[in-house]
This record gives sequence, structure tokens and C-alpha cells, in this order.
Amino acid sequence: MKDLLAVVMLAGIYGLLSASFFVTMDAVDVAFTEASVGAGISTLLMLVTITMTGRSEHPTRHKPVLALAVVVITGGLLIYGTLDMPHFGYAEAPVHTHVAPHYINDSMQEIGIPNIVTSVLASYRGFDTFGEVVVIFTAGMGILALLSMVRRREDSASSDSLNDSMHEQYLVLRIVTKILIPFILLFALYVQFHGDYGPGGGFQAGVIFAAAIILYAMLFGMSTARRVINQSYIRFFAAIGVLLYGCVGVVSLLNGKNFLDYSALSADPVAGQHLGILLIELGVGFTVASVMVIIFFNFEGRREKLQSQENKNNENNNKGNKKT
Amino acid sequence: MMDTLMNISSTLFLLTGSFLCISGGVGILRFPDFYTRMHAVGVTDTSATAMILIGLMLQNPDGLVVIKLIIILLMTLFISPTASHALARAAIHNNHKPVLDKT
Amino acid sequence: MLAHLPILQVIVPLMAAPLCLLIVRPRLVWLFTLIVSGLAFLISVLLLQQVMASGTIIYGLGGWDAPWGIEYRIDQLNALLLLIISAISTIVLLAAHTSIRQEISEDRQTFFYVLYLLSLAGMLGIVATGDAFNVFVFLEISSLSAYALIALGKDRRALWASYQYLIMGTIGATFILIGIGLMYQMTGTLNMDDLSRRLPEVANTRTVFTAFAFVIVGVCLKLALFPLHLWLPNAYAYAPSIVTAFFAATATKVAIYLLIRFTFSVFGLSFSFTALPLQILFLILGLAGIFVASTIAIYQTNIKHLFAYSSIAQIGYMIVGFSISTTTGLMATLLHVFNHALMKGALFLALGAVMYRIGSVQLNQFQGLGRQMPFTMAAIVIGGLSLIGVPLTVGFVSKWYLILAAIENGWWPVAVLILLGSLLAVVYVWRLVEAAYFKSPLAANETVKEAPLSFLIPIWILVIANLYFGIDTRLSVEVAQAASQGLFGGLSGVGVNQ
Amino acid sequence: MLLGLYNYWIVVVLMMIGFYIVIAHGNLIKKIVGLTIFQTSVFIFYISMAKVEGGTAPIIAEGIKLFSNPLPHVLILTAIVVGIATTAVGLALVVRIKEAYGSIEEEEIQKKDNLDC
Repeated sequence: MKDLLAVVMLAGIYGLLSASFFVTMDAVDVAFTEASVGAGISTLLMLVTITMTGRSEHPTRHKPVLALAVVVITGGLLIYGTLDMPHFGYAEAPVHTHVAPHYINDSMQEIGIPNIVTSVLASYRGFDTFGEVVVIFTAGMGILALLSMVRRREDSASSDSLNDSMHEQYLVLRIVTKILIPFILLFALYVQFHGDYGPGGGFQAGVIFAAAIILYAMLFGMSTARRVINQSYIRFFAAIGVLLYGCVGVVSLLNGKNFLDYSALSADPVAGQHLGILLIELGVGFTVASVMVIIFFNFEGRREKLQSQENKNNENNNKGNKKT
Repeated sequence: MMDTLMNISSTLFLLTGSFLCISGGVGILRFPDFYTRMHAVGVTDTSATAMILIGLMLQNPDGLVVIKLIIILLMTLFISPTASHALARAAIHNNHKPVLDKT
Repeated sequence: MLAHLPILQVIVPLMAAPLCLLIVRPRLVWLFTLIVSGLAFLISVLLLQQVMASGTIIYGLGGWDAPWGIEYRIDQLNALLLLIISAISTIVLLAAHTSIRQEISEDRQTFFYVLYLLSLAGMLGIVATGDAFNVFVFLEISSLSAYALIALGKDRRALWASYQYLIMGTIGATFILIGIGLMYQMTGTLNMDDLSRRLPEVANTRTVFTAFAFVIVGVCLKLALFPLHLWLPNAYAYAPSIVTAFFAATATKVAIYLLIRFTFSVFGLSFSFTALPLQILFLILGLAGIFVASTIAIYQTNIKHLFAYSSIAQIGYMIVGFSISTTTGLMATLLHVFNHALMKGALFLALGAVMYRIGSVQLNQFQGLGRQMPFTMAAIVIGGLSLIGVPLTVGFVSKWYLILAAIENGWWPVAVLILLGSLLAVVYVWRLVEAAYFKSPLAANETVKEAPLSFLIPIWILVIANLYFGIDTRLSVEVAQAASQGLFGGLSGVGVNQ
Repeated sequence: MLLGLYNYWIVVVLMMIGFYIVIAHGNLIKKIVGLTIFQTSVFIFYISMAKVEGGTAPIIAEGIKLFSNPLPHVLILTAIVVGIATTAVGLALVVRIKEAYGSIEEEEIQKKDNLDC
């Protein structure tokens, strides 16, 4: 497979297929996330990258023998390891009898939320989720450190003129998008606040919210989108999300309980848990949405810069050719 | 009586939808060029999803589920043709020529 | 607040990172970062005191008890590592502003400090946690920020080095994830303490064996153990100087910690050393690492490369101590973890100072620097002597215990080989000394002056620590001994299996 | 008897396909694609072990007694996020490498590096 576009699209399809596989495995929350990430965001990012790096792979030699040996040994070891595993779907496996029953049986009394995945995610293992938010924040910062650049006026002026010519071309798309974006945002909010009762939560909501903004930026041009969404505010929001999550923990510290013990937030422990989960999901949503936007905007910004450089180079070359 | 009728009609809708899906899949493999393939997928996909969604609505005719399904249906009716349109535009933009006669 | 120290240790730098974004001027960001890191250091000192006085501290996050929630579990080993990481980070940061101002463009400096704090918090989190999956999450925080930090280097090769590190690091982390999954499959728990109790029941299954193999390979990738070390030299050589000094002194130590934690505490001593021929395997890899890496180091002309390869060799020493797997052997490893952090911190910071003044760390640029930058070069010489293991430096202490452990076990040839390995270190350190003191300076470098104080102070803090802990070994030896005894089931009771 | 494990074997094969792409291919983007496939397969592995025969999604509702295990779901939610973060940073690096070296092929980059030395 030499065409990278096909490779990326197939990878996206793999993500979507595994998402539907997760649904049949009863992991609806995971499926939701994988669909938005594996089929959505990561495919999009790869596509943007390909537009910058070129879509065909050079036919180079590679050394398949050594790699194949490593892979066969690793795979063999894994298959060897599966031999003593409890069978697929076996209800008496240690996985289902040691820690999990506590979540299934007691989470309703202790936390009072029907979606067990949310209560484990946000409360029992809330610190993992804090780590997850920080990972996303780290990725955002890493990409800012790698790709961000100071913008000059002249660049945005040239892309404005480009913008007008685009207007005609994408008329249908633009109108449909205009109709859709409010619904997408509404759906994001629904997912955000419905996470307690059904599949969903801060992360998925953040990705969907970001998707709406990215859609807007793709169709109406980066400069328009930049005018709507200020970059430094977005950074600020990414930081606010992490801080919101952390502050919930700190408040429980100050109330004399352990870090992230939401029962310290209210007189009634269950109400405290509710409030805590609501707040941290909001924090997750903030950070994820703004980091996704940061990532996309910086990739796009690079691309615009590269293109304008190329255009300039071409112009210079043309001038040079004319002279000679 | 009502139940059986509902069941039968829902099954019919679901079956038609699935058949359309498969025919779309066959089309994408068998048709000669980009535009006809896209036509195969674009048309069948929209109608197949609609069929399946209606079938599902008939399965559970009361409650919140129907409203959700209707919203999904509306969304697909919007998005799917737009996506086909965008694809076709992009193809023309990149000078993909349709295969007009193939002997 | 004292009861909350374990969590404060991690969340103070973690929450300070987003706060940095709200401060505009790089100088203020630097000051803020320095204060936060100092605070973390203070907390780690208090924690160490607390642990030495009263034994293992357990802290349940979210108020949930262990197997259901995540817990932090600080024993002597963790406390020692926390101390090393936060201390090195604080000292290195002292020099950061001067160096970073020169090496990184102004609009990226804030991101540098944010990423630095995240990386610090990630490492502290890995060490403090008592939950296997939480290890993975924090491992990724620290690695992701490490990739970005390394890529900030000026040379374009920094990008390529960072990419390679990203691929290797992610493969390593995914292997660890597979290992944790297999362990979870057999025991139904993720808590390390709980795992150590439930694993012996299923110890002779093939699944647990595979889990062990995957965790070990994954950790060794992060550790840059000899045949898996390929990502390390370039990553260290082309990263910004401050980043190199910080990572060289801490990142591999965290991986060593993970190795010790998983083999001794989680899987248990008797399982770890019978399931795989781990002792022989690590002994051979460790010794091979010492000799191959030291030999490659001799032929390097980029001094950062040279010391990066020397780091791989030093990891070899730690692994040899680990493979001896007696209390003394493990103690030697822990001592070397502590001591190596001091030496490499000093050496790479001094190289950072040279980089600051000259802009390159090629060997020929060092000619005559002994007279032009006397304090910096003296620091490099003392650090080098410490690497060799000359008496009165810390290097001597850890090698002494290492050889002692080998002899105690009756492994005479190993002791001899360790000594021979040190001779190779003499060669590569000598090449640098020769250039610096016995050659006349390059024409281009005649006006070079001594490094600024903001460099000299942290460098010499580390150098004096090198000498001090080489003479007064009470503190380091006591803690290392307590930690290794704890791992062998003496004091804290972690990881006692039949 | 061993058929109860078939699910895991398929997952192992998928994992190894991803792993092979990472280590054998020279194109930087393909390596990252391989990495995503590798990680996604590990996610499938985790989710498979959460499944209980006859269970439903772990959302408490009336009349349902048997649930699949929620804990691996939580872990994988976190791991997916970690995965996308790694992919994003990796792709950003690829973009910068392309700018600096003018190529995204491992061999060509290494050739250019050797020239520099």
C-alpha cells in the first residue's frame, strides 16, 4: 500500500469497526470514545499531516526479516500466555469476581449514578481520569511548543482573499454546516450532562464540541475561525479545565478529606458525589474541547504557512525564469 | 394483531434496508469509475439508513427512542447527500474524468 | 496538612503547570517553576523523614479503600526516589533561565516550563503511586512531555531523536499496558499490594509468566537497557542542555524504580527470579552494556554523546547490582541510582554551561578550556572522577558496595569485570581532560569567559554533594539499606511472599 | 475446549500486525498508523476480558441483573485518550521533521544525518 491516503482511511475504518465491536462487547462508553477518536480526530489529524508531507510513500527497502522475527516471538509469547486465561465471557473469571462486583453492587448506594462506568471513572478511579486530563493537556502544550508560531499580519490578509474564492465553491457545504453546527453543539452539551445516566461524559462531549468548531474552521477558512475563537482564550480554557478538576480535589483536601473525595463537597455524601462528578466532567470537557481545537488550529496554521511559502517560492522562480 | 402487523412491517423495512446496504457495497466494488461508485453508495446509503431507522422505530413505537431515531434520520438525510456532493466536487476539482464508455 | 503530603507531592507541580500559562513573562514563569519545584523538594524531604520514622504511608485517593480506589503508597524506596527527582529538578532549574533564554525562542519558553513541570509531576506520580494502571497514566504524562521537551532542541536531529524516542517509548508503554492487562486478567485487581497477595495463587500459570515478560521488556525499553538503548544517545545529545541534565539524572532512575517495584514487590522475589532466568540474563546484559557502551563512548567526539553512552554503561552497573539480588546488591543499585543522579546532573549541567559559552560540545572545542573556564572544567573533572569511582567521590561508594555484593555472592569474575569497566571510564574521561588542560585553546574561543554564576552555583551544589556523600555516607547508605531491606521483606512488609 | 479463547487469538494477530507496521516500515506516518492499530488492538483485548456471557452494558436499570465488568471500560477510556495524545504529538513531530529534512522516510533522514556528522 503506497498511497498514504488509503492507509489513513483504512486506519480510520479500523477505528470505526473496533468501535462497533466495543458495542457488541457491552462497552458503550468506550465505543463512543473510540468512534469519536479513532475514526474521527486521529483520522482527521493524519489527513492534515498528509496534506503537508505528501501522500505517496517512497518505495524503500525495509528489513522485514528481523522485524518479522520480533513480531512472531512476541505474538507467540502472547498466544502462549492466553492458554491459561479464563475463557471469553466466562462469568466466574477472577476479573469478574474480585473488585468489579463491588462497583456493580454498591455504586448505586455510594454514588447514586446509574452509569457504573461513569461512577468508577469519575469517583473510584477519579485520579486516573485526572491523569488523563493532564495527558491531553500535555499533548496540547507539546503541540503548541512544536508547531505554534507568531503570526504576521500579511499572512492573514492573503488568506482573506483566498477565502472569498472559496465561498462560491463550497456553497452547499457551507449552508448545511451552518444548519448543523447548532445541533452538534447541542448534542455535545447533551452528552456532557447526560453522562451520569447513559453513555457519554466530558471527554466525548469535548471531542464533539471541538468537532463543531473544527468543521466551522475547515469550511469558513482559518482566518474567519481565528476571528471567532481567540487563540489565547483557548489556551486559557485548556488550563482552566485542568485547574477546575484539580480544585475540586483541593477543596476536598481543605475540607479535611482526602484528595478528590467528593463527599466532602456537601453535607450529604451522595449529593457531594453528584456535585463532584458534575464539576470534574465539566473540567474534562473544557480541557478536551480546547486542546482538540488547539491541536487542529496549530496543524492548520503550519499548513497555511507552508503553502504561502511555497507560493512565494513559485513566484520567485517564475520571476527568475522570466528574466533569464 | 396490531403487534404482528408492526413486526412484519418492521422486518420488511429492516430487510429492505439491509439489502440496499449490500447492493451499495456490491456497487462500490463493481462499478467502473469514481462517479458511478459514489452514486451507488450515496443513493443506497441514504435510503438504506432511512429504511433501517424506520424499521427500528416500528420495533419500539412509543417513548423517547422514536424521537431520537427521528432526529438521527433527519441528520442523515442532511449529511449523507452533502457528503456525496462534497466528494463529487472534490473529484471534479482534482480532474477525475468519468469513464464514459467501456467496451 | 501533613497527612496529605503524599498527594501534595504530585499535585503541586501538576497543578502549577496550567497556572504557568496564566503568567506572561518568561522570567516570572521561571521563578514560579523554581518555587514550585523547591516546594516539591521540601515535601519530599518531609516525606522521607516521616517514612524513616514511622514506616510505610498509605493514602487512599478519593477516600476509597485500596483495591477499589487508587492508593498512594510511600515506603523508603519511593521516598528516596521522590527525593532524588525533586532535588535534581530544583537544582537544574536554578540554571534553567540563563540556558533556556539562549537555546529556546522566547515565545516557546513558557511552554518549556509547563512541559518541564508536567514531566516532573509525571515522574513523581509514577514513583508515588501504588496502582499498576496509574503507573501507566503517569508514565505517559512524563513521556509525552519528554518527547516535546527533547524536540525543542535547536538541532534538527533533536526532532528525529524525539520521534524515535516516541516510537520506542510508546511501544514500551503499550507492552507495560499488555502486561498489566494480563495480570488483571488473572487476579482481578490493579492495586500493587493486592496484586502481590493474589499473584502467588496463580503464579504457575502461563498467563502470569507472559505478563511478567511483557512488563519487564516494556520497562527495559524505557530503561534503555543495553540492546534496547538505541533511542537514548541522540535524545540526550540534541535536547536542550537543561532537559538533558534533568532527564539524564532522573528519567532512567524512574524506570529502574519500576523494574525493582514490579519484580520485588508486585511479582515477588521468588517468582521473579525463578520464572525467567532473570539473574543470568540481567547479569549478562548489564555487563555487556557496561563494556559496549563504554567502548562506544571512547570514540565519541560529541561530549554529550559521550556522556549519554556513559549513562547506558552506568545503567549496566545498576542492572548488575539488581541481578545479584541480595540485600547488598540491591542496596548498591539504589546507591548508584542516587549517586549517578548527582554525577550526571553535575556533568550535564557543566556541559550546558560550555554550550552556553561556546555553543557546541564537540571535543575539539574543549581545548584549553581548563584555563578559560576553570570552575566549570573542575566540576567536569570531579564528575568524571566520580564516574570512574575514585575514592572520596560518590562513585566510589556505590562501586564499593557493588563489588562487595558480588564477592559476598561468590561472583569473583563479576567483581573483576566491574573494575575493568571502570578502566574504560578512565579512558573516556581522560580524553576530555587531555583536551581541556593540555592543549592550547582554539583561536575562535580565546575570548571565552567563565560561565555565569547562575550556572556555577547549581553545578557546584551538585559537585559538593558528589564529594560530601562520598565521604559522609551515612544518609544515603542508611536510606538505601532501609529501602532494600524493606523490599526483601524486612521492615515495611511490601512484597512478602513465601 | 480451546475455542473459548479464539477471541484473544484474533486480538493477538491484530496487535502483531500493528506492531509489525511500526517496526518494519520506514515511512513515519505509516509507523504512527501502525502504532494506533497496535494500541487499538490492546484496547480490544481489554474490552474482551470485560465481557460476561449474557451480560449487558454496565448501566443500572430495572430488571437487569448481569452486567459486564465496568473496570476495563474505565481503563480503556483513559488509554484511548492517552493514545490520541501520543498520536497527535507524533504527527506534530512528523510535520516538523518534514520541514527540517524534507522527507518522511526513515532511510533518507538517516542518510542526511550521517552527512551532517
